[in-house]
Amino acid sequence: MMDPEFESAESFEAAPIAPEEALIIEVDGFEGPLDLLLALARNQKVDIAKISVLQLADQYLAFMESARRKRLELAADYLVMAAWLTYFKSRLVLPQAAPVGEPGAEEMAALLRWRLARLQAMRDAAARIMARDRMGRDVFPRGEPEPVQVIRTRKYSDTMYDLLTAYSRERVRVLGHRVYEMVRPPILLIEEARERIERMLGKIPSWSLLTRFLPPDWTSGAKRRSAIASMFSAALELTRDGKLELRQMAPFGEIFLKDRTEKAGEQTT
Amino acid sequence: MAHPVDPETAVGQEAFELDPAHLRIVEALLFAAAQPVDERSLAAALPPQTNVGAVLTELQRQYEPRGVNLVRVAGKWQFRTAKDLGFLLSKQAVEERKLSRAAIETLAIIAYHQPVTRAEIEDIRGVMVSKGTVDALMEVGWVRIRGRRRTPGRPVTYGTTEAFLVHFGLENIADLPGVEELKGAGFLDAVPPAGFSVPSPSDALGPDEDPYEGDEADLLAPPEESPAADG
Amino acid sequence: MAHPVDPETAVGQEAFELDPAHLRIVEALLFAAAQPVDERSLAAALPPQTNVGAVLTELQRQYEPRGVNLVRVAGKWQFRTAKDLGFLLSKQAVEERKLSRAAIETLAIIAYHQPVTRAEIEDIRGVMVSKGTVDALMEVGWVRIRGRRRTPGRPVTYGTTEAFLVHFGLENIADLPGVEELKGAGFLDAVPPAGFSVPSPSDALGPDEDPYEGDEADLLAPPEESPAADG
Repeated sequence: MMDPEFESAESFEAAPIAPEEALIIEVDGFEGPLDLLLALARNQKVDIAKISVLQLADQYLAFMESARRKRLELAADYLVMAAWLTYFKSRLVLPQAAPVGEPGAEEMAALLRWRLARLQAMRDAAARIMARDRMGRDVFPRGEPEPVQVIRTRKYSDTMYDLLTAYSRERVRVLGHRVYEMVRPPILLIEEARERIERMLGKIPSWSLLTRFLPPDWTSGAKRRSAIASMFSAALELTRDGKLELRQMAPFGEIFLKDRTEKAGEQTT
Repeated sequence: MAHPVDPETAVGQEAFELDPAHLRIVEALLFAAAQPVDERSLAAALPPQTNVGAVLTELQRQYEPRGVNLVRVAGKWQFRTAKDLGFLLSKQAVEERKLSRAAIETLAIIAYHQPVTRAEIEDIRGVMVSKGTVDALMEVGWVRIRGRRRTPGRPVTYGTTEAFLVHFGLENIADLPGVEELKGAGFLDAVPPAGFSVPSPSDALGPDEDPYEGDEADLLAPPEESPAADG
Repeated sequence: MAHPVDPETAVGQEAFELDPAHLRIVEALLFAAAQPVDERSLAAALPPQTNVGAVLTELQRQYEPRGVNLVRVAGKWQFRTAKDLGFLLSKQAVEERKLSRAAIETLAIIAYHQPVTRAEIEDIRGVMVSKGTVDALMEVGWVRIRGRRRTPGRPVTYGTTEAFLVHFGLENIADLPGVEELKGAGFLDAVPPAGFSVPSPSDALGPDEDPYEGDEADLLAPPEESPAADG
């Protein structure tokens, strides 16, 4: 099943944790998919640079599956990451099938390791900053300053924060009077679907299932049907605009989509 | 020939029998205190049996020739600027103030919606805006009259000044964040009320705006030099 | 008498002429002012041609063993209590607003990657920036809007403030802990190794993005009139 080369590489590392074991992790504690992946990675107890991405992908996908069973609402970010990891696994299984110009499994694994290592590095840096000798906690300025001539003193202490808070508060207050609640029928607007896909442009791995990108809470019943229809229409529009490619292998078969913006991005100024 | 600083006058160079650690502690406590400190409070930070009076006398002696002196006021101790250097101090402390809520809101509307007339500010805020509020913002130096609207009555239009940009740390009035950015930074809820939009403010003269010629000649100063975005 | 100090020999040498009167003046000014003071402001109180840097270096040396130290923060100078005495001054400690883990992480990303857009912060953290993150950091006064990036959408860029440097006792941004290692590891580069597609919750930094290069001249219209305010 697996490419022998990769199997041997992966088996160098800690034995995969059974999916059930990884599920003790609660979604509430995590700030997004990368945070979750980093926690899973730390469970492997090896240097992030040497982490088994296959094992990580399995754990992550198992986590997603359990969240789905528990009907937990996961943000779109989690789904995008799941799609990416699924694609990674398919690359691992069929390395020779990688289309020209698309990353192979090794590249993908290296990228994920890099992102996890970067997040960890920034967390460590944050801890180092917060541990410094801080004014008002560890070191103190003169407690009884005397006014000095050479120092320009500002007359007003209003800040950008005050200005933006005032503006937002004021506009919302005035407009708030004109707002009324509207009960929404279970219809995903095409604009919303389009916005959703557009937000993911640039991050959709090659050929992904359209249904993977349904908004959370729109994955069953009438809402699912509306969501699929709108996502498909939006995908068609984006295909017309040259931002996506669509593919359907057989009538009534699954619809796949592929991002075309990445290449475009590299060429423009 | 150059000669080094006399070690006698340098703080910390003296030979004294007192524990330098105690001097350091009293020095730091007096420095950070917001008002004069009594000896009992200082003693509480030192080991029992420490002669606080001797520590203070030694500190006072060390600081005596310096720019800052240790003085005793009403039985308590405090650091003060040396008397002969009083000329360095300004007579009056400037108390930092904040604009009133009405004023900062009006300022924010002017910043985002410029060029804007007073009637338009009232329309956006949904309340009467007193002339005093706009006048006060002009007095602070953050709001100016930009021009006149080419509409009946030719009302004056308001905008922000270079001083406004400097104070709020903007290089350019167009750098004010838009709706998405206000949302992203957390100033607005993810779903703002219907009809919420933010104009893109600009320094450039609006299409229906005439430059302000001024009612009084003294309002017309020579054009400013190129704006320097220096904090 | 006083001849100009050769900058070559002045560096690291104490054998040049320092007027004790100058030390006293700088000492008094820095003591009196609670906030950090820049060298230009100090120079303004001294005779022309005074080597302010040498005065400061000497003062710093004299205070080094004491309970109060002279430190350089945000490119300015400030007297602070010695680091090891913080425990004595807990009574003076200001109650600090507790920042969320997300806000602290975001602060670090802004500090090391500035100028940085919200999309880039989201790319690094792998999650959308939520309410109470950037706005909370702006409220504390550690983060500011720096400008806009010269890319489609012209996103706002964020950076840290002088108050951030002062609070954390940093001379400048290059003084951030571990900045060199992070740079060496490529973690501060805007883009990951080329050729990768990145799953991320928002627009990742594309290869078509230019670093922010200050204000854009084309957006800065020349002032049409003098600011009428503040005569």
